[in-house]
Amino acid sequence: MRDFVLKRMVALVLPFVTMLGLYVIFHGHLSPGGSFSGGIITGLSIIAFNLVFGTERGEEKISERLMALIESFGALWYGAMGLVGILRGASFLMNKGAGVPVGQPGSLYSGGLILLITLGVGLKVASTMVTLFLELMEEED
Amino acid sequence: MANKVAIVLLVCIGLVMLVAISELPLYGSPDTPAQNEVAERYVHGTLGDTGALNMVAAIVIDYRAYDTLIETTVLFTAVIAVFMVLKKGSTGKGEQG
Amino acid sequence: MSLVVRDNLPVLIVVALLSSAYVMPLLTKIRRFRFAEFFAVFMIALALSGGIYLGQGILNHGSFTYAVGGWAAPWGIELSLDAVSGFFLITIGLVATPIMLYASYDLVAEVGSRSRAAWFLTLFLLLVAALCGLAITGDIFNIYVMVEVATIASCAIVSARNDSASVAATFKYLMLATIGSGFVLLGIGFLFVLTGNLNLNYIGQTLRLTWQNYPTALWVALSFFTVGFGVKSALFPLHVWLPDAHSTAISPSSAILSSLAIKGYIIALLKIFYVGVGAQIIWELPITAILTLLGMGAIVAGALFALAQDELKRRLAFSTVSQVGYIFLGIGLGNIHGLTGSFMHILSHALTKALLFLAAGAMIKRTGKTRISEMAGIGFKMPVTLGVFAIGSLSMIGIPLFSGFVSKWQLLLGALAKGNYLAVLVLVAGSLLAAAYLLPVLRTALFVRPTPTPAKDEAPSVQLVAMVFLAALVLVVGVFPHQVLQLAQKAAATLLRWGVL
Amino acid sequence: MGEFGSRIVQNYPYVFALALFAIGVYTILTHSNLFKKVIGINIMEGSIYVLFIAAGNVRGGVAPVLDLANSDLVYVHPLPQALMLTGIVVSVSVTALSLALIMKLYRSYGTVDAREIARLTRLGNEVGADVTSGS
Repeated sequence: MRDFVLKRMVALVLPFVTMLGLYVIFHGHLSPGGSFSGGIITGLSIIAFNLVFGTERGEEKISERLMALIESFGALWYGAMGLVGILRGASFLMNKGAGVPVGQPGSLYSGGLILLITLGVGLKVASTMVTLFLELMEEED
Repeated sequence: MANKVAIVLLVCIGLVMLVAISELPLYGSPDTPAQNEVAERYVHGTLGDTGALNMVAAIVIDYRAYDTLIETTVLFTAVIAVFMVLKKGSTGKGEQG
Repeated sequence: MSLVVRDNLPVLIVVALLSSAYVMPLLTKIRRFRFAEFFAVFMIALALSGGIYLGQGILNHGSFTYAVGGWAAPWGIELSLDAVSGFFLITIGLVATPIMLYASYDLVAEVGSRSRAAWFLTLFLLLVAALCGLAITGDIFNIYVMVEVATIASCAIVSARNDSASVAATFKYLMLATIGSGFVLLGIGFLFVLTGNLNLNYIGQTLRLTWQNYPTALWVALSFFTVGFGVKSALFPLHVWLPDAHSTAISPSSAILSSLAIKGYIIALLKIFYVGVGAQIIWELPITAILTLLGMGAIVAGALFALAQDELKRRLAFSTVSQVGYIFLGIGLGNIHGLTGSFMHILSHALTKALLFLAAGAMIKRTGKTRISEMAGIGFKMPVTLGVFAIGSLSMIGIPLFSGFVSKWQLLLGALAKGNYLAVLVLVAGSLLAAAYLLPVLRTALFVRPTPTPAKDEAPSVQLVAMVFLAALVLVVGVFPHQVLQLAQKAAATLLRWGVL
Repeated sequence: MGEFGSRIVQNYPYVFALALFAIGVYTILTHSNLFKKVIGINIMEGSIYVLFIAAGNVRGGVAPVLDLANSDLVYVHPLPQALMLTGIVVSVSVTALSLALIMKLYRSYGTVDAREIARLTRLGNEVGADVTSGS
């Protein structure tokens, strides 16, 4: 019961922290921020959950297996986005020049592949932070 | 003795650094070599080139996207490296750890 | 489709290796782990064939550039495919493929578990990918990022066996390597302040016009690069991490780190010095003289340290310090023969040291003995392994018809052309010292016959194939050096901006 | 000398960057506490961020996010900022790896003192057995 306040507060604040992280990821091309800052904020919210409620509860919510999958596929996603340019007959990681529609400047969908790549990298950064944290938390196995 | 040598060496290095710094282009002035056509293109061409408003994001994920791919790889490498150092790992069936 | 692959081949080599590294940790769960090992070997062999194809193209049609993302040089990252890249890509492929093959034989038992084996393969692939990236990149910040991937991957590879000694060695390595990265990044920062460019060619163009305004700053930047890459590539007074790291790691790790990882940093240094800053400016500043001195010091000191070691892998590790000195001596000489010699030595030391470490690993594995004095009569037990070890030793010493001779001969020519007779003396002394620290191993192993002659107990055939492949390459390069030498000369000429040779 | 001094004063961020760098390297090399070494790494990397960001600065410049409403703004050079984003990620990775190594070292040696660890390693080599095999 000692950490009742902590638990309530975290339960209250965490959704907003996660939302902020996702907001920063999604608006990386419009405002300061981007995949890394957003990913770290998202990751921090998960880390806070693990810290307050314990790693068992955290494992229930987001399993280590899922983390490993995001870890690998986040990076692969980047490579796949790069191949879009090649498949359109241009060069690796080409964006507008390869004919990807870039949308209306200032709107959420603008910048072509930038948004898609940011999304993948942001999720990957979040999962990396959580994985590193859990790894360092873990007692000797 | 070794201490004195180290101090003399450090003072020499410090002096050389100060000379080098005095030679560097002045901080904050608008006509340093760094403010060249590259900066011009990034500042004024980003919107037309990529459609993004945040120039840093445009550089990170469009102009120099390859660097960011490798940077993502650095994170990935770090995770695997931490696993390698800390984890015993699951032994497949029949194999001993 | 094939056209698409061919046009984008440079970047696809790196991306293919990276992607296979990304999926590798997921392969722990598959039923037959052999498949994962086979996949890793296959990917590296594929990169090798891509490298050979590119090298052939560069030799025949000259160098070209590839703009990643379609952004040409000053704005984006441009890969520059010249003879240097071709040469190093081929070196990487030729050396990494047999090492991977060797490692795949008993990897799971060596590192402890299946997951750890998968992680080892991942890190190995990442290291090779980063080295390929270093070979082809033409952008100074890209060099830094690649160097970081290589550094972290090699640190983790050192601690693959996960015993306390190797972890302590890894920590030392990581600290010093990070200081090295710090110096490299600081140097990049200085070059960026001075030129405003990150592309090596553009840095060169800007510096040629303006470097007279800030000679000290440029000199400081170049010293930062020398210290940074010197730490990472174990240049003599900065080599303190290497013996521990390379002798406590498992043998395939030692082999790839000693033969390739160190060379990647040297290639990066060469690119920054000669492509980025330019030979003319380098010669005006007192950098080459320092590199020559450090190289000569490394040759002698490394060999003397090696003589003092009784543990076989430690002796080989110190031998690496000595051999890196040859490469830096060639860079310091800075003429066409010196640089050709450096390139040839990068290849020949990579082949030879990989061979020696793998053979030493096989011997230690079979007998459980790590010290040279205990190795009496191993030659009767493992004749083939000892045979390839002998080939490696002779090449390291620089006997004609072995690859080491070709490179040392070029270095000797370079020293003579420069009129640097001290360097000639040091080169000869280095060879004699190499004989002094390698031949006793052969003597103990071959000519001290233990009373009950031990039964034959050879290394497993997969590992033998890998070692024999490397030994054959050492001989091929030694006997028919023409093609490789031509590529090395072309690489040296590229660095000196001589146009097409 | 007056010219020299005034240039040094005007280039003060570079002086700070190099001084911080020296402090970081000194910390890594001389402190025997492993955690302090990691702190040294982060000081060192931080000094490099200072250098790069200073290199991109323009007097009166604003953050490089395009303001569509106001067209006569002066923006600072965005490239060093993008580069340092990479630098930060690299330093995070190195920090994570070194912390993991420290944990591993602590588990096997029971100390986070570099000298103590070196002593124990040497002891292990002399005895010829792994003194820390109890881990």
